[in-house]
Amino acid sequence: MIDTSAPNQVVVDYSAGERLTMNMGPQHPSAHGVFRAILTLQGETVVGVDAVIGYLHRCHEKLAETLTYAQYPTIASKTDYVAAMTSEFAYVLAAEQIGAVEVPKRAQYIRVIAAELQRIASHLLWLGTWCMDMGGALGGGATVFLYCIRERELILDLFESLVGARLLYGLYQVGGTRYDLPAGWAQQCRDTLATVEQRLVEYERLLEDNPFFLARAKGVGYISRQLAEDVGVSGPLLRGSGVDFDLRRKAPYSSYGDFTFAVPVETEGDCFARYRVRMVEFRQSIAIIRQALDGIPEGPISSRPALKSVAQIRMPKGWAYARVEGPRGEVGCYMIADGSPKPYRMKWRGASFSNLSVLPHVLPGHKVADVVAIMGSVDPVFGEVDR
Amino acid sequence: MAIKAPVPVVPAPVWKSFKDLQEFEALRQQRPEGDKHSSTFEALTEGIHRFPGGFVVTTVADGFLNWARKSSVWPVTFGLACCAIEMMATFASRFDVERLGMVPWASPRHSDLMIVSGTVTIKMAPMLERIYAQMPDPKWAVSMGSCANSGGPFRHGYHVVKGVDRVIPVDVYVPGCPPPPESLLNGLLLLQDQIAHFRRTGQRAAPNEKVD
Amino acid sequence: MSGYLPVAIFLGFIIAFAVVSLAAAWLLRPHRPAPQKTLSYECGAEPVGDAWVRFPVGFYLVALVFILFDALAVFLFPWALALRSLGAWALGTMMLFLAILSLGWVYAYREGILEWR
Amino acid sequence: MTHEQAASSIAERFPGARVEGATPLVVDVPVDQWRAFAQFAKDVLGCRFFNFLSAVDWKESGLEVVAWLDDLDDKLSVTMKTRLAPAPTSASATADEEGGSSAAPRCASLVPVFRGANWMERECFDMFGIVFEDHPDLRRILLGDDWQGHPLLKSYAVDTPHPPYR
Repeated sequence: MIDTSAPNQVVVDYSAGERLTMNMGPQHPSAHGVFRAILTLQGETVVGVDAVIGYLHRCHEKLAETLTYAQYPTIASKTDYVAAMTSEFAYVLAAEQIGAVEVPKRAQYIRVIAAELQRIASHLLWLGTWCMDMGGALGGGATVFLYCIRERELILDLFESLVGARLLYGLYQVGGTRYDLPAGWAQQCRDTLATVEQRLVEYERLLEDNPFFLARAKGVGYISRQLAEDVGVSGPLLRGSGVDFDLRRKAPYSSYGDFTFAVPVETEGDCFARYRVRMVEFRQSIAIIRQALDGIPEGPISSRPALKSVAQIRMPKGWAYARVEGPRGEVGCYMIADGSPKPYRMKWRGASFSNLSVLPHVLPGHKVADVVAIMGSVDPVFGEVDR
Repeated sequence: MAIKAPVPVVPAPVWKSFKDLQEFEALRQQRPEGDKHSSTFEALTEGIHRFPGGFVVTTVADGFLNWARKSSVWPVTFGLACCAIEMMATFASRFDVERLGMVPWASPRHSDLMIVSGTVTIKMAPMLERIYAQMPDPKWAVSMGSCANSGGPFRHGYHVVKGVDRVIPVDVYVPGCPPPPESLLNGLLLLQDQIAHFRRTGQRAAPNEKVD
Repeated sequence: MSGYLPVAIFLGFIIAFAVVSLAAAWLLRPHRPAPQKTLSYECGAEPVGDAWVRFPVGFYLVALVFILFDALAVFLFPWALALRSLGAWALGTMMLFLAILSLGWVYAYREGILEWR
Repeated sequence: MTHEQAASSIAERFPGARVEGATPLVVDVPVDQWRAFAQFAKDVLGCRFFNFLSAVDWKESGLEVVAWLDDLDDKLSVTMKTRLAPAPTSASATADEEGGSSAAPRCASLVPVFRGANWMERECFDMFGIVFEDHPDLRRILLGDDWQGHPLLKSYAVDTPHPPYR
């Protein structure tokens, strides 16, 4: 292999040229947001990666200490803005664990439906942007991107009729949900799920026997099981490397135990394995939503009175760590409350932060084109990375 | 095989060169006037305009040029945060911007418009300034989302710039958090009106005064 | 000589197209040079390191193989157009020419220039 | 390995550590045994999954470093906590920034045990000013390299101006 620790002076043998340092910078079509990787290239092969993040550091944890329990959930949805529901879920769950707030059954079912719909929408966006990264800009290989965004619009219509917003919602609040399912929403949801399920088969036929896609996905970006656990990678990346760990199964929260669903596990650990895991997760989420829609009980949607004042919710002294299985992995909210309407300290455990920290261990040795494919399969969202 | 990542040489921050905020504000207030035509073209139009009845020629020429510029404004894909996802939804097939002649382009070298979609942080501000500077000249900027307009929900954060107009001159502000694609399209149509109303010497149209 | 008139007209059009479009651009574009504008674009960041680097020799070899077969293609075009009038004899000579060049191809393949290290 | 076995093996191997709690096994580890306990948790207790590492500023009673380890196969998760010196008041913190002054709270780095701790510890240094000994390259990860002060300390105001963009 290339001896990379050697000092940078030119070794005059014509097989290896000098090293070129290149910025895969904050404004890059396939950087999935503001991520800067200073790549040291040996010809086409990546030799060294220095990831520079923090371009979207919006002081979430400091703002959490100045915003009350009623104000912060809408800001919380801006950490992982592609899966806004699961970010709010973690914050609200942590607050409820501290205050031992009981959440009515109907609210738990609505939360599960919203979180799983959000997982489908987030995976659709992942599939679209990943195939656009590998296929060329909007001029070239954007077919899968345009298909996926078309499906995603259907789901965003569902959210718009449920919550009124398309991307960032305020559905979750301490004690339950803020809105109830409108009339006819369940039927609209079932039709959308049927459409998405039928379209998924089209995507798989489109991609899985496409030699270019296979050449760029199979055997690229191998994450071993030890590296995955050592770095704290979670979600589809972990399940793609052969670890059967899904928080919805291992530590069921918000009545996930009532639903039967399979947890997909692949062992190859490369980009294609993660792709397979996410495609199976599509179908499992559809199954969960259907079971939730069938079994949703009647009843109140929140155990606390409607919000009248901002500082209405007070949490007793204590700490809690709530873990939610987001589309990208384990979204955790470690919260310490001190009896005032504002948390004393709130730490976001972003799934993308740990997933991204595996890149400097995985990228060296790959071609520059593979860096793009691996970034897409890791699917980072930079609101969560930089918090 | 442990690979040691190279320690990057960090360039000196650009903002050390300003004495204080007022000096920076003063610099930012100067709008680049007359940046829409070259001097030779203006000398030519001046000559034609002074001709009796020459104004017909110049206004028609201006109308034609503005029509051409207006109907092919290429935005550079500059997605920062949540608004970038809504911007991608606007670029996609349902709320297609390509009907307006806008091809989302990756590099600032070929684009005329920068849609700043997302929160501008202090670490990102010099990068944003450099990309805006690297765009060829008749260029416009749309500030999308309340984070870009004024810092938005993160206005009181220590690392957030209170609005992108502290970094680059902005033409159209699109409110919303995130603004739905319809309101971004409305903002882009407003921009096209602004481009269409350039007067003969290419001055930017006077911004409409605040009514509320 | 008359046979060359269309060629001359076509050449005129080519030059006219180039000159007119460049002149229009020069006339209409505003000229506002800025130091930052000429900075080399590296995704918004300050360019790190310099680009004048001795690239690995693989790039050069692939370029060489391309030129080899590009020259081959240049000879094929006129030959293909005039093949009917030249008859079987031209076919034989071109096959010989192709055989010699395919030796170059076999050498490049065996040397592994095409597998991208 | 169940909680009781884990608690007992911790108690006899680390007398100085105080153990409480059941679902997350909360262990208060003295500072000097920080890395040793992490190694012990990884090898003996089987907690190979490095969940996260963070810090809490308890004002006068010092900075507290929190690490959360998981055993993915069975439901054992360990929360390691240790208490460091309180953060230096902002006056002395800006005295010398890089490399960490003597006043800055120090803690052993977990990078030799868990590679995932690299970025998390850089973030703790960035936000709290905790210096992690023999960390491969301890520099700011989220803020610019020329940023003064450590934002998540309680002494740092939320909207501290940063000319000229503020």
